[in-house]
Amino acid sequence: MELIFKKSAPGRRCTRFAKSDVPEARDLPAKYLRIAKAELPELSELDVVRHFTNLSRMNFSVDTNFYPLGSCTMKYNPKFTEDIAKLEGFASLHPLLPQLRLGGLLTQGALEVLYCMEELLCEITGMDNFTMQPAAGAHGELTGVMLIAAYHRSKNEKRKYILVPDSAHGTNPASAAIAGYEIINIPSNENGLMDIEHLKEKLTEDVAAIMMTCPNTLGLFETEIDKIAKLAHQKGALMYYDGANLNAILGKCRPGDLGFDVIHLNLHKTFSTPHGGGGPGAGPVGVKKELSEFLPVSRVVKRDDGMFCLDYKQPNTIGYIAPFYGNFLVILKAYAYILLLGKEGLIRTSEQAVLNANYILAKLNKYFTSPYPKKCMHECVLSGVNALDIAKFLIDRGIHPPTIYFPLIVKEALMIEPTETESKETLDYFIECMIEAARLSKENPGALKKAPQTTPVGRLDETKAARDMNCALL
Amino acid sequence: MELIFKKSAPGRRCTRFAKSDVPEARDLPAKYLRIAKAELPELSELDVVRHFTNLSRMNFSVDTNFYPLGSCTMKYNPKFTEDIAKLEGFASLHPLLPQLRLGGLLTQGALEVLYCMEELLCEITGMDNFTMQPAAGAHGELTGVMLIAAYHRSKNEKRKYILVPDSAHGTNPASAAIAGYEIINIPSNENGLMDIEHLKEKLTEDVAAIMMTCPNTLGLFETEIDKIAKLAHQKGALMYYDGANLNAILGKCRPGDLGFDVIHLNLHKTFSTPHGGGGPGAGPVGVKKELSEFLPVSRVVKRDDGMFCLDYKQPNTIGYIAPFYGNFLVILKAYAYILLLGKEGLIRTSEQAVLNANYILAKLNKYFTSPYPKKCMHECVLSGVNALDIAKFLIDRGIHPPTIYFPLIVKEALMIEPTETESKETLDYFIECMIEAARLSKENPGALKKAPQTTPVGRLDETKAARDMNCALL
Amino acid sequence: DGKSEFEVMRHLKNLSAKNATDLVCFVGAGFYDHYIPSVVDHLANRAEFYTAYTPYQPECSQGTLQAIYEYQSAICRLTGMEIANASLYDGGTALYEALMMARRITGRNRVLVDDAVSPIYRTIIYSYTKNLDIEFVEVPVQHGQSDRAAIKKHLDDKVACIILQNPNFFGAIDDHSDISCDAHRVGALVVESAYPLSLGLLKTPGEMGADIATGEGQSLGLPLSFGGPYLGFMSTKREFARKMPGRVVGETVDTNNRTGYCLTLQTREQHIRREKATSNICSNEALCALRAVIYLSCVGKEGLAQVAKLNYEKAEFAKSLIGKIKGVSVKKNSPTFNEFTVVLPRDPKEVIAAMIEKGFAAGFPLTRYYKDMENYMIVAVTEKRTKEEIVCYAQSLESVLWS
Amino acid sequence: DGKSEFEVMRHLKNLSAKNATDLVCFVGAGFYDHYIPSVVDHLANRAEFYTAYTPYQPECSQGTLQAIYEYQSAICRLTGMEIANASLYDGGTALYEALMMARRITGRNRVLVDDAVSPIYRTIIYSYTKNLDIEFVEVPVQHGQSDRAAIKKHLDDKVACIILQNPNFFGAIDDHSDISCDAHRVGALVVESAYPLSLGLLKTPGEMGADIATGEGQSLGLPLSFGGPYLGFMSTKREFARKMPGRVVGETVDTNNRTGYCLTLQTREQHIRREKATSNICSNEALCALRAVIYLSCVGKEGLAQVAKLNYEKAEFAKSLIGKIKGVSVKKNSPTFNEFTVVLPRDPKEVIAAMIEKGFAAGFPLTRYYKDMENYMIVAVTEKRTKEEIVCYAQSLESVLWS
Ligand SMILES: Cc1ncc(COP(=O)(O)O)c(C=O)c1O
Ligand SMILES: Cc1ncc(COP(=O)(O)O)c(C=O)c1O
Repeated sequence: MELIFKKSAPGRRCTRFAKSDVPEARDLPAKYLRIAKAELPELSELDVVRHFTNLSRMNFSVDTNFYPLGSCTMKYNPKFTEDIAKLEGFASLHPLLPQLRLGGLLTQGALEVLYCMEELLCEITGMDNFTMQPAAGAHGELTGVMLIAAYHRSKNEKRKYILVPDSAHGTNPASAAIAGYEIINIPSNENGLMDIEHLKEKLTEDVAAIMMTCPNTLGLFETEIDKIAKLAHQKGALMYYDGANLNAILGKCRPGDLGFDVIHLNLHKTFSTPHGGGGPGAGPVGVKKELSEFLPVSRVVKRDDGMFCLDYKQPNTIGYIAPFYGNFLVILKAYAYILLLGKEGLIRTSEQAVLNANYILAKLNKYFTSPYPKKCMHECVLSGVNALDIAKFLIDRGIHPPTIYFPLIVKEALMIEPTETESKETLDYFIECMIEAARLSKENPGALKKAPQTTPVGRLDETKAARDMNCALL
Repeated sequence: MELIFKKSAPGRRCTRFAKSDVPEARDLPAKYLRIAKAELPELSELDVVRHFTNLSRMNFSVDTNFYPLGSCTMKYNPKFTEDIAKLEGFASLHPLLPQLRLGGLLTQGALEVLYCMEELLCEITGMDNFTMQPAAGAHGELTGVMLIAAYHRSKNEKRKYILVPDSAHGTNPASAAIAGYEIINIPSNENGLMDIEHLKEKLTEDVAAIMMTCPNTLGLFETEIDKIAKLAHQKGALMYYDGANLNAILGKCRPGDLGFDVIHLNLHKTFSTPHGGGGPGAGPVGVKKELSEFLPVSRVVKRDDGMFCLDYKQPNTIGYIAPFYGNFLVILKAYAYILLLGKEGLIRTSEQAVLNANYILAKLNKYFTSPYPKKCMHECVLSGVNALDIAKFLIDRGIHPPTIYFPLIVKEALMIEPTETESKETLDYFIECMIEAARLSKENPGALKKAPQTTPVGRLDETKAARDMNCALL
Repeated sequence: DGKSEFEVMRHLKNLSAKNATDLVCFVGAGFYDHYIPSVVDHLANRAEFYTAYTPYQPECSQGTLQAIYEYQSAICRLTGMEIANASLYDGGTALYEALMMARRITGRNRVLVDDAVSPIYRTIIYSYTKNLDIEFVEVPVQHGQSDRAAIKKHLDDKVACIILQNPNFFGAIDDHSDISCDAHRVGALVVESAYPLSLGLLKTPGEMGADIATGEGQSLGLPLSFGGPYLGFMSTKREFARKMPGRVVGETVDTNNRTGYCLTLQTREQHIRREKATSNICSNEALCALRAVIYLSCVGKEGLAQVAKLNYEKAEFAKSLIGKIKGVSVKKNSPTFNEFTVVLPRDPKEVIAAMIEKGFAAGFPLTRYYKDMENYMIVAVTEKRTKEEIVCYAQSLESVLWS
Repeated sequence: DGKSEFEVMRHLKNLSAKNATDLVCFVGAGFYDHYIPSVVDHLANRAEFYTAYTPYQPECSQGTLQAIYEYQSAICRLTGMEIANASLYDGGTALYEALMMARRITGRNRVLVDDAVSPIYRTIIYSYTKNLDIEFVEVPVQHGQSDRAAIKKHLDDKVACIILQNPNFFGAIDDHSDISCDAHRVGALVVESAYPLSLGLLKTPGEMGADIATGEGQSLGLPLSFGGPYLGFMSTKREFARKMPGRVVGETVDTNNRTGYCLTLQTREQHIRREKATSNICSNEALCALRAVIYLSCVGKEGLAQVAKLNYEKAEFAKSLIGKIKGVSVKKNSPTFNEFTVVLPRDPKEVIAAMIEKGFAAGFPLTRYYKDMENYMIVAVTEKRTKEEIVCYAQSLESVLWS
């Protein structure tokens, strides 16, 4: 579709503001003014609406398509949580209000949401405290690593390394590196789990933490997780839990009970807030009580009289990692989701998520290489002949492709996370398409190469994109 | 797509209700109960959402396509009016509240909307009073004809006929017939206007009213409208104005000033409330003061103390034509629209609507037969080689076809109403497609017959539909 | 002159704030405060649905067409009938259309009307037919239900139809099967006005032998909206399809034999038949019908039964509390669904005013329509009312009456 | 245990009602009560936008991709820069990313920070860099604007960048062109944190010679939301593109030479580069960026200028009234946009509490962040504030102070 800037016509207006009801003010000195008006498009309301409505129609999305994008938990998000996030008492609330005297009284509902959410997440994960502030999973990781650094600093230790399995999500090493650590990669063994011997080798007193995802990105539960945790703790290292895959174990086991010290959750994955085409998310971080004193300020506390307020007096805090209290509206949606499901509902969630993934694995096992052919947790990883071709073929069948070429340690990986909200009928349709893709990739690979053909554009020249670096119409 | 009933799977649930918090009640006697539960589909929320979201994507609509459906005024509707209709104080208000003592106090905002809307419509049309109750244009017509009958009855006359031009919308004769009148059709002359000689012939003292649309469905303004009105009034007949085409004359002239006694408006056309895939609309009826006493009850009145209340004491009323006060939320949106535009905006509306139609007429004149090649008002009627083929061709170009085969008096009619909200760029694209269609229909009519090809289904077997009468999955 | 969106919005927010938003609602009388699942709004707000119009061009309107076909199917399943139209304006005009249809089918001009049919609807049908040659016979109620003997007395081969309602305006439930038998024996039709949500539980018009079912669809996912837009539904037997008013969608196939949907039986309609059409209706309540089918898909088979049962149980609970208040009696001659008749020791109009000050819309006084029912009011209790609210209602009523 | 949608909704409506909804807002401090055109919500609520994820598969994500490309273009045009990323979490973390980027580009470790950069953001950048080897130099403000002399004193070839903000936290407007010149002379970069709505009127970071522009996009169609989700934007010069953090969408062609959009420069990112990535960011604020580009499309070229002017004029009007109140002075050493500093005769904390009781969120006390500014508060006035509200504010302030 034509770019919106090209649809501009001088003089057209969409939003009109009320005429000024105050006296004209003296013009600002010219040196403070921009030379020419910003070249934004001039459009009617219809122009804007038709443009973006038709753009939206060029997307696949959970509401329109099966979207088994591995590691992203593209579950269906109950609609009413959107309504809640639009309630004026939440959506229009100024974040500085609780920092004004008497203003806190007028934010009690919002603070209660944050407080209750922290309690719920502690209960779900077995941690002692949470900060709701991180805006996404990676942001949570960075916060978590900063907490780990603060912990060691408080012990007057300056440890240098963080250990990360080679199956880890890219954000883990990136977050640790950005926080100032060096990364040591731990390879996976032939079962797709952490190679403990290798771990032992690297696990020195200079290691600040091990960052793990459990189940890992192969969809496998680390069977020796307690052993790993014990080893780490023996060396004074902390255990970090990347909670992106919590959907697999909700209500079944708690990272806190498995020996983890720090955890981040992806509310936009496990707790069902929509992914927004790439965000916003929320990545709350939970810690065991030994680390609570380091949590970022402010902290929401409940006074004896039942009032909620913000506590900034945390001498050992790592400081401020967000302007306020986190992506509040995202947290709010997740809170509503948890209340809706309740404990039983959360347990059913993980059971169904794991069942759905195993159903797919069982049905597709014989058509694809399954690098680790055991049972999986909430997602399974298959290896295709050509993952990219299969992905594009699925698009033509109305299915959003699985995550491909990740984890990096599996060749031609197809990482499939069906989630609990999809029906057997949908899974069966997906399985049927996958089998057809497998057949075609043997019998007629050329046909696959032409896919997708039903989309507004076919395969794109990504090299040209990177070379031209045309990233804005200036 | 598969029918929603076929997607049902036993045990699946979308909406869950709270468990009962009251004691169990004794079962109702079996003879009052249905034998088996209604076979509604059993679905998850995702099933429901994906089904209807994907269904919606199979529609053309104003927000996604140019939609120049003649006589329907498919203008773009400002989005904020949708928000207003969702305000709880309007959307959740029980209509019986003003009929309870003290309840009226709690509906003052809603009653004010109705009252102000009546005043605005009087000002816009030059009538003396309005009832907001009719739910659509045809409903307004029926109400209007009932008012006409009551008027004549009050004069102790029982007139038998209503005159309707052959270019009239089908609802006009249908409404008059249903109300108990016989219809006399008046043919159009070679200029597409009412044949006055013929009219004079039929215009006896037994004629209750003449129903006219002005501009008429050919998009032409009846140049002798004052003469027609005078003739009618001389015979004691009333003049009825079908206001579906008011968009053409907004702010330019007022039916009340042209000699009309009764008028209905289509708020869902002229006043920009969305068409909802076929409704709801609102068809308020305005009358000159001689007919005000017959208006349906209740009437919204403003007391001296500024309070609004409902008046049921209208001895000569035609009675109750709706359960309450009309399609309130539709009226509300139209009210917001009128406030947004103001007088100037309404005038610009008709100017632009007429300009757009004439632009199309001027550009397409040489490619199509224009039965009445003068200037048109808000819409133009062309005659194609094969209106149906052209319509289907336009679909493949992403344009909703004009109204076809209407008015009946033009062969292969294409009735094009672009409305004021469409840009020149859009009109040019439409013109380009129409010219291509005209060319193809000469050079390669077979190609046109295959259209549309870009839609979920091609041309449908309508005969089979009527024969099979498969109108429900039982 | 013109105003900005912000100014108009502010003005209308102010007006909206002048209306009640926190009255606890026990008023029904045909229009009920039911819960609307969030999904209904989200889906009905799809621009492709609400900014389209009547699907004259089926190839680019399959969304609307299939949804209407599904709506028609759901209405048939709900009412136990064979064919339904795409919607009429509201329950009252639907009833008017039904009697006009009965008249067309039978060629007769007399109509029996049960006195317990909503007086709001009865006034409507009388208004519309004032210029027509129709004779109405109102049959008074006996112990809150339809009076069989009186009906029989009036039933003969002059009668086009008999109009009934279940539950009736007093809230009473009935089984009209015997009346249908009697009517059919003399060639008269039975028109049953139904409360669709109650059909999660109650005997259907079809099961009772009705020929035409109509009613107000507001309970199926439509907000109360101060009176509209609402949804008139109509379903009937297959044999009467061509006499039915309104748009109808049918299933068919395209040139490649793919299933598709289109408007059908259009030769009954005004745009083809003009003055000979079965009705003048053109724009209808399509978006409301869409809401209804989405609502019915959301609650589903089990949910509709559940919500109907909740309504029944909550009303029974309310009855039990209200019946205990000194001087107040609850009418018990027939079972009820979610609405019932209460006799107060004082003029209900005053009592209702006093209850409004306590935050309740307490009920609807019957005297407005039934002159001899001076101290009567009808009270409705939906699934949205909590036990707490019901208890509080009863306490408030007692205190209004006795302190 | 689990609850029904209706119950959860009721619970959260109750909580929501405990929060302020009718305070008239004069608080800014970087987060403003601007009008959001209705269209923004309607379009951002399209399910295909908000239930999709990062557009890894471009063919079935062109909607999101083109929208981001358009967002990037709009940000470039707004800030006067050449390339922008697809979003960062918020204005504070964007500033942190900017300084990390400057460090990568220059290989230097000293950062000058203007003291009038939002203290909310300054605390953030200090927190993130605690474990890193970065030396911060805070440069105090001179007469409300950046202190040229002090900056010059600290500028040398050890400095990675200097961080500025316009308008600054006190509301003052500046032209930082001269500082950019000085910085570039020693090879240091200039990072400018901007208030995007003010750029309808004010000199752009690009025009001032900044190398990296960042800021909080909340003013572009995002509700205040009690602190989030917000939108960090970042734009820079083309030469620095490969050092920029975050997702970037680029234009390209498909196999049939049709224009299309895809994620590009991914080799900078964590999912490819892991510990060597330019940032760890993965999920960002895409939907907020979508809102911003819709907002900017709605207001357009003229509208943005108009709304910026309205903000300026209303603030000037408020200044004129507030300045007349006995004992109150408005800081006037530099021009301001829509926020300004007021010196009260009493502790602003008390005054603000008293104003809350009168229905106003009156401003933000500076002493929270600037110890020596005890009686100072900043007051923001947006286009939403009517003359009436401003007059009433001034009257209330006077009465709080003097009666
Ligand atoms: C395993 C894992 N960890 C971390 C992340 C990063 O989370 P976010 O995208 O919210 O920053 C992801 C996201 O895909 C993930 O799958
Ligand atoms: C000229 C004319 N009159 C009357 C009507 C009937 O209006 P409604 O569809 O609202 O009943 C229409 C609708 O298309 C029309 O175009």
